[in-house]
Amino acid sequence: MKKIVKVITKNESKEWIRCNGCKKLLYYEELIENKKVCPYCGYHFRLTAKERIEYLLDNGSFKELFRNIKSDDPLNFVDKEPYRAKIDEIEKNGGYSSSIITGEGTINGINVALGVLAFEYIGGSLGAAMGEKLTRLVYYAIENNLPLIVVSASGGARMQEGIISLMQMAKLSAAINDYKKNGKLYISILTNPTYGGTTASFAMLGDIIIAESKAMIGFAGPRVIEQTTKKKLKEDFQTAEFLLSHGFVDMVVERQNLKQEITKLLEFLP
Amino acid sequence: MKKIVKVITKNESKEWIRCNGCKKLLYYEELIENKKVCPYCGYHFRLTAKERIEYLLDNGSFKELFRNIKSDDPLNFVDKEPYRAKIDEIEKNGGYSSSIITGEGTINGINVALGVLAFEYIGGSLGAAMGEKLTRLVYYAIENNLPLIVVSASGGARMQEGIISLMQMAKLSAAINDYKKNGKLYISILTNPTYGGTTASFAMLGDIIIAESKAMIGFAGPRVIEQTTKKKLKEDFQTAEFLLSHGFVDMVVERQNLKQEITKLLEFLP
Amino acid sequence: MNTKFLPFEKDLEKIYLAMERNPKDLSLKESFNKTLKEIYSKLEPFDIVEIARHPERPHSEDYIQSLFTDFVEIHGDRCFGDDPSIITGIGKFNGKVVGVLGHRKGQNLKEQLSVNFGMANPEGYRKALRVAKLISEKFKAPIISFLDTPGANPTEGAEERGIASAIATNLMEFFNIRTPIIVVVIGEGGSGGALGIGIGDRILMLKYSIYSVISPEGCASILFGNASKSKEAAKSLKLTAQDLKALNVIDEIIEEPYGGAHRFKEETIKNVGDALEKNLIELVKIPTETLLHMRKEKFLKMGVYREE
Amino acid sequence: MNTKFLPFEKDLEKIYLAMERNPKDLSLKESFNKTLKEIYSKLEPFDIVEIARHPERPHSEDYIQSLFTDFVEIHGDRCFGDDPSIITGIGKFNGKVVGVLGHRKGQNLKEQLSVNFGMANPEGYRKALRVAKLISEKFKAPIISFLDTPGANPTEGAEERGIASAIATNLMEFFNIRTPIIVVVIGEGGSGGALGIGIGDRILMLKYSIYSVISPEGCASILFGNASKSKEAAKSLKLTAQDLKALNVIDEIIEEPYGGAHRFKEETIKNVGDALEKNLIELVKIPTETLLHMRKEKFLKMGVYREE
Ligand SMILES: [Zn+2]
Ligand SMILES: [Zn+2]
Repeated sequence: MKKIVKVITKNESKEWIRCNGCKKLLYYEELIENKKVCPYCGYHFRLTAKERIEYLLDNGSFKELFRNIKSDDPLNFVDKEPYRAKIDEIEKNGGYSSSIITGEGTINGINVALGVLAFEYIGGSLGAAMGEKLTRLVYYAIENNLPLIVVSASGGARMQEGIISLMQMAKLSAAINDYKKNGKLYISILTNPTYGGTTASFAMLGDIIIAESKAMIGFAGPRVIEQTTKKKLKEDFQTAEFLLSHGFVDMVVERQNLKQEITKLLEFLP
Repeated sequence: MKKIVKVITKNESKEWIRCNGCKKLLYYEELIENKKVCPYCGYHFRLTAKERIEYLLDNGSFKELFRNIKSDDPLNFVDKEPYRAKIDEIEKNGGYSSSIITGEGTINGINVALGVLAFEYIGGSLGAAMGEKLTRLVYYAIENNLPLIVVSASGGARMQEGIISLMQMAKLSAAINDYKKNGKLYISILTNPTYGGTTASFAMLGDIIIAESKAMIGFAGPRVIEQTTKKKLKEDFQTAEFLLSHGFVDMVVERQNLKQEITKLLEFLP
Repeated sequence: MNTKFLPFEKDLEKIYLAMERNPKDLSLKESFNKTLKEIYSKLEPFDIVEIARHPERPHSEDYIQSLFTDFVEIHGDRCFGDDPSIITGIGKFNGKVVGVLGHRKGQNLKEQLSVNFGMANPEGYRKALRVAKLISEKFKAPIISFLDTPGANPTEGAEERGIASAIATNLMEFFNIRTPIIVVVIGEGGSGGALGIGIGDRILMLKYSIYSVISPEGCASILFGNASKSKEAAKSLKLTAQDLKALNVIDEIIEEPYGGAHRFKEETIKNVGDALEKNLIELVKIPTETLLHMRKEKFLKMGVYREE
Repeated sequence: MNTKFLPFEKDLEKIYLAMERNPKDLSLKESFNKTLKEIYSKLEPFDIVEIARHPERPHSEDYIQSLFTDFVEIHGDRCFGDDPSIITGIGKFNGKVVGVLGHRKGQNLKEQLSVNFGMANPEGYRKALRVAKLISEKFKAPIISFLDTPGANPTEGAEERGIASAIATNLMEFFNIRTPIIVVVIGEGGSGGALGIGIGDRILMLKYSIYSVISPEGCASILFGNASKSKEAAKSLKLTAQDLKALNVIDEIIEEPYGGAHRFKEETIKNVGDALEKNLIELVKIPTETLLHMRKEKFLKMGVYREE
């Protein structure tokens, strides 16, 4: 898996990127080929939702669903700027219209329903559009008898949607309850970072929960906890490995092995 | 509840008994009237199965069941003496034939199926006779639509019945599983002491688990644990109150209030 | 009536102090009541946040004591501990058997500390689920859940023992509780910590309680970049009972006298009791499968989005 | 073959040492095999206890490695921790999907320490139940459980976190697992700690494994008043596979070569594999409700008592 990567020390260019883990400079093209995992220290760079889909599904197998569901502004929320202006602008600039991509595709030939949170859209936060898209995906998976895979990357609730965002936790839990009662397999994949209302609802409800190596996962953020308790946190606090040893994830997997491990599980299905 | 008890310091007589808790001398007759709870320190003296039934059920309401099931000697077990000689001798001297009394009766007018472990019969240990009697009681309760109450007082498995004793844990758990699947209420009452295979099977399977104040309850005995870990145990280790704070019993009740608390629960039943 | 006055009650406090100096001046009493009504007729959202957090506001314990008889507290999650921040039990409400869940906030500093100001640990949520199952499966009784927490406990211990997992499990499993559930927000409905015992068939809210995805202070600090913007944040968040009713997130607002529940405990508790009685009567008539279907549909339809 | 010799193998050890001195003397090899067979033909119960505890005896990990392909280990109880003393997962056995549970004993001192010599904590039993449910409900696959433990962990922590409750819950809930379960005692079947993952449709036992309510040492110390009476206790306890078969507690004895599994790993593992295959084929044919009824009846009828 290890690749030869030239390291320059003078100047960073667009083609080079500094690793957040070991601080070495990595050649971007080769980092991409390595699924954005640092070949030196194993640091997992954050993926866009589209990259994630590309790495997880068989080439060209993805069919997007429920793209027509888009963020709205239930509270007419205004902080420094109106929330509506923010979501409109992202859309106008060719970005997403919600913080999740939902659809169907194959993993080594096996059909799955797939939802991938887009951290690049307002921190992958849980808004009503995500709630609706993921809910529809869940029922789509029930109707079409598909395993359900959701890849999380989220800062938590969408504050700008206030109580409506909070209620998405309940809504998605209700949907997943229906899915599970149908005896179907839901695999939840936690990537860096997964926090707040996302963790405390669908992300922790997987029949099997897989965390990507070294991903940060929790409910309250480390800063809030340090402010509250006035104590320094353990070094591995809220890492994937920490959650594994505390019994909350079934396995921790390196990104390079993720597709293979999921394939094994899917092949075990009757 | 507090009673006037004369304290003598010279001589103990049959009529006086020293409290295991506060070491005061108590007048036996008055101790009995106080349900064998020390009026000074609240120490709960151990009860015989018959006393327990008397304190718990309405006067004269008890009808014993399955008395014909008696201990046997599946292994032809011999330690310092043959096990068969031991059980025969207890029986010959007018004692029990197993470590549980099972039957039916009323608690403030409400019909219940009741099993009471007899610590005075080989430490209330879980032998095959107890397994069979309690199993029959469970199915009797299902058939007759009765709440099930089991009062435990037991050192654990009946070693002299070897693997047969161990299997009673499985047998009773199977029976209670059937009982619970019928949607019926099983109240388990833990009294001093409840240990080993008794705790790790039916005693911990109550829908509601009530522990008598200060009762010692655990799986491994404190001596075994101290020998293994070479550490001194906390003062309240394995007390009813310890189990309450660790989440394993629903409530801790003083013996004087036990019948009343159970009555409340039974009256809540549909 | 030596209640702690809230910041927006300055005028009221002045009159109150005058009343103490001139106890025989009845016009002052009249003026007090008039001012109270005036102030409470034009409360800002953040004023309501302060009322909802008033330490003398009746808490779950008060409702349990006043509205239920023969209450038996049930302890423990059968796994790790017994969290005092959530009280669970069974008792009789107007003669009918009901299960009760509620955040416990405590009445004085010692109690507040012992219940961690109502911020529950994972074992609290696990206990609540266990007891809800017990009540519904064995006693076939409806469940009443009182919400009043700043939020789940934000500590290392809570994270280590899976606060997110515990809340998530409750959000899912409460849809499988086969008896009616009435949720009442009586004070602070703080985020996931509130919602963790907040799934139900009817969601009621006291007039001066709040329910929000984040505290106004937290929101101000994160989105407004300035913790002092709590008042603006409170307004933006739409966290009052009136807002939530308009958003169709709650079913009913329970009336609360001008002056707030902390001034009028009995009246407020009676209002809550009446609302519970009315809703219980309606809910127990609904066949179980219909009830569960409606509960699910209620939450499934929550959401405001564009469909283009 | 530099295996640790057991106390009853003194004669064998002598020949072995002679063989080392005269490696070309083939008669010694013959004599070794003859003595091995002689010794193993008249083993006392306590000898079998020692074989069952031999550190080089194949453990759950060995069976998993040899008999299963594509094994995926599953971790955690979703409540407190991940107990390494019990391994759980899913894999393929002769091409068929199966779930696997097993005590983990470790192959060397470091491993033995890290898995606490196979003495599991409450979270281990909770993990086993969670995984058994997952396997049966979602993968509809049978479960194979390997028993090999001196007993549950006798520590303050295990008691604090409810070892008795965890075992009791398993004893009950495994009767609700809706796919076949085969239990194999491969070494030490130590009391409740073994039984906690020991409920199944078929209970198989390797010839030189043991299954007992208490260790011979514990029994000697309590009932014989003398810890040195372990051999007598072992005899009285009827803890060998042969005894248990006679008592109808187990279904089948799996053959083990003279010399024991620690000398003949491959052959022993093959025997276990064959027994599993045969029993699996039989069990998967049984309709689910019949299977569950038979599993229950199997344990309900265990017991020897007088009925007069
Ligand atoms: Zn790096
Ligand atoms: Zn005393």
